[in-house]
Amino acid sequence: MDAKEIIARRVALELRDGMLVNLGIGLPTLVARFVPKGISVAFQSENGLIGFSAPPPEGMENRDLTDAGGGFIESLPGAASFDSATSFALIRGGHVDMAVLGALQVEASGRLANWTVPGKFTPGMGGATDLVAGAKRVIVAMQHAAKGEPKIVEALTLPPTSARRVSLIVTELAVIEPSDEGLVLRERAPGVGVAQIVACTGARLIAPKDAPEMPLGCD
Amino acid sequence: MDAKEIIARRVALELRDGMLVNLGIGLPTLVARFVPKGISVAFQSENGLIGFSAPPPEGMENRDLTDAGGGFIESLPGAASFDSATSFALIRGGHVDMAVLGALQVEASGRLANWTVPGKFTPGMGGATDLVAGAKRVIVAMQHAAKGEPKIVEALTLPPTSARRVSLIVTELAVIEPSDEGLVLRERAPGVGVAQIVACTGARLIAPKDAPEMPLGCD
Amino acid sequence: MRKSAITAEAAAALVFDGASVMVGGFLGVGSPDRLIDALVSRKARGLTIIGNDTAYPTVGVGRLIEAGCVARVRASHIGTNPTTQRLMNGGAIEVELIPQGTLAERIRAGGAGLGGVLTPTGVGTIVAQGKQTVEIDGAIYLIEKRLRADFALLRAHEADYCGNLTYRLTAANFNPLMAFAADCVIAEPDEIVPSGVIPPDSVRTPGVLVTHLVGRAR
Amino acid sequence: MRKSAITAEAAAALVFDGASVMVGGFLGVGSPDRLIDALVSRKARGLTIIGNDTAYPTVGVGRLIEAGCVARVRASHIGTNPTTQRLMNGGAIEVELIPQGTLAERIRAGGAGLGGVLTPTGVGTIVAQGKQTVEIDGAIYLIEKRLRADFALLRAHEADYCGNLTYRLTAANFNPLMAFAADCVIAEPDEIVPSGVIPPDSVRTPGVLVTHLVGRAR
Repeated sequence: MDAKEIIARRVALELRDGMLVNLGIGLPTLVARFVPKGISVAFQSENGLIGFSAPPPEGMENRDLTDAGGGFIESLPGAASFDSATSFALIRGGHVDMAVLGALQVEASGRLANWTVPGKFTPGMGGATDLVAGAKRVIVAMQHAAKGEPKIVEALTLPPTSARRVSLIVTELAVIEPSDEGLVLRERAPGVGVAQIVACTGARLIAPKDAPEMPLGCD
Repeated sequence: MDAKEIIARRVALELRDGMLVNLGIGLPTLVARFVPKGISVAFQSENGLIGFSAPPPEGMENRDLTDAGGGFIESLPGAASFDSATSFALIRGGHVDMAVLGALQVEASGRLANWTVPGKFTPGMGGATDLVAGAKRVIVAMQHAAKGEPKIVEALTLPPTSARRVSLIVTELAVIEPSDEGLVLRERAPGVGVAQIVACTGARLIAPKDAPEMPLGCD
Repeated sequence: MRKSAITAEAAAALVFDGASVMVGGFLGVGSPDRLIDALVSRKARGLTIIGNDTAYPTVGVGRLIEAGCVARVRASHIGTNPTTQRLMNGGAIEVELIPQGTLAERIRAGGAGLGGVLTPTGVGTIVAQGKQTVEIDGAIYLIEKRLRADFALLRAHEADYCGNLTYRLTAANFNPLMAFAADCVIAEPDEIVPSGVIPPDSVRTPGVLVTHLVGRAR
Repeated sequence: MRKSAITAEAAAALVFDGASVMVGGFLGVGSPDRLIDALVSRKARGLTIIGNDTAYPTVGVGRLIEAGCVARVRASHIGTNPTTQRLMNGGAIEVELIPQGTLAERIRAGGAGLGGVLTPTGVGTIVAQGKQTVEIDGAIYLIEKRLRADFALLRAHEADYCGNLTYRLTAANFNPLMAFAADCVIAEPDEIVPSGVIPPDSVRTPGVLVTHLVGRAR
């Protein structure tokens, strides 16, 4: 199981029956593959659709039916399509129960940065700033480090996406919950020790020695 | 020809081909009967429809298809229906070319009052405040006096509907245009003299002695 | 995500006395008549009704007024209901009149997570009293605050098992806006159809917004 | 009110150099491809493009960037188009990045006669720089100003002779909003049908908003 699958599987366990969920482009999209048995969730794509899965059957792609990453999707019975203002009314208005996003950095206070490395690469915020402002729960799904550098830092060096604290950080090493007291280690990945997590984290971690092992959902 | 018909006929001559027009409840509704030959206008009803006429054929009434006064209507081929936010986006956004409203009073500056007689009767503004704020042209269609009292007054005694000056006032006696200089008499009704109009008007009128006679559209 | 339908009576029991309740409809057209009947039957009291108007004494929201269910009204127009007028003048009902387009935008803002809207409507009139104004590029706008409610009672044309709604002609009016702006959204459709019957592009209110569907009378 | 259709070339000739142009589409899905081609062919220059993104170098708005038609971009995301990124970093194109939901609301406000909207999105970040804030019932909101353009170029699924438009699935995106917010609205439908073929409840953009329809290629 690679890092991305660990992350996607663990995030999927945060899903609850009946939720409306927005998955960001890239890694978060994988979460859809691991929806736990017996629960039913609806996915929203911010380009204007609720109720889809991917990919569509080969040869059945429709040029007017894609997700927010531009990939072809299949609408499901009971799907609803709408324009961008309505889509963000859903997002900003708190109608999305959970948003899963990638991040470049998350800091000790729980703020994330994910849309610009000033002077280097600025893809833009897309829907991220609205999702972080409006979704009921915001989960960061990201690898613990990038090129050996911790992505969880004491203070952001990149511009924050929102002033809001995210609900949970899930990496291939740990589940970390931002709180008033700081970042709390909630779970460690199978076979990963607390010391290793602390060493790979650039911010102070409230790390109980007996942090339980991450469940990953069994198939 | 009674007062209402004179007013409706004269207002109808303000219609231009291709206009989107909103007619208020009551007298303004009559304007639809006198659309000049050879021009095509679309009517908007603020409860959510463009493209209708009234009444529908007997026995064909649909309970989900009425105008803003609650009367049954007939949608025409090419009609479009929409919710109240969209309807007022059309109105406030300047997409309605002409609104025709009744008034309780209009004052020398061109402001109108039409939704409350404080302490006596307050039907509410409905869509009037938005129509006066947003329509490209606002035409007041009303009888010149009520119970012998002039409705065109030097200064409103009722709360104004909007700070905006209306484009034109059409009564059974005269066509009057508010301007920076004040109210200008543009036309007089057939058989009505300038002196009579001045006598029935409670505000100073800039009244050229040779004001032309009102055209009323011939069938 | 499939929903199951409840009765109008069960829905009316959820709407507690004193609640703020958005009710769709324009002079009764597009109002949820069975829900209104059920509220009258259960003798609801002290409701704050938010809607375009109070229709007529025997129609739509007017029946709630007539039955003594209502303490407060926020609407754009009450001129068609003499009872509302009388109760307001007598102080038995509190009425706040709001320009129709502003009412629509305030409800939309409430559902869309916006604090409010900036509108030219009402500037320089008594509608502006007590409200902040902002100048933007030389024009003055009123700050009109978001509006939300405990409940939204909607009438729809079709619903599917997922709660997706369609509306018909001028019966849509405020219903699609209110679907976003209440904690509990109860929709009374004319018909319920299986998921997939309403094409995605025909849905006007996504089912995720609908808390309860009122099923057909049994 | 019947319209007559014009060609994509005639439409592109209306879009003057230096104009501000809203273009519908999301990564090219729902973008008016024939209009974009015609603008490239006529070598349009100095355009300000307002839209969600700049798609890919060979797709949608990306082709306008690639062909040197664009001086300025207002979008929520440019990460899929390396050319935009390169021209921005080199100073050849000016890019203003706007949160996607804010972009949608600013365009909607521009079309709806509102001065702007009050949004929580971006509060406490660089998005808020230079913008007014307002406190409403204890929460802070940014004042985000209305956005309008000289032209809106839309892709629709069906149009009828009156200009009424429908969209399909995720190809709607910004198109219905832009239809309200430009002085000249040009729609490129996949198909044109007689009036009455699109039922009133299926219309997503009332034809009164559409200045020109682009007819089928001849």
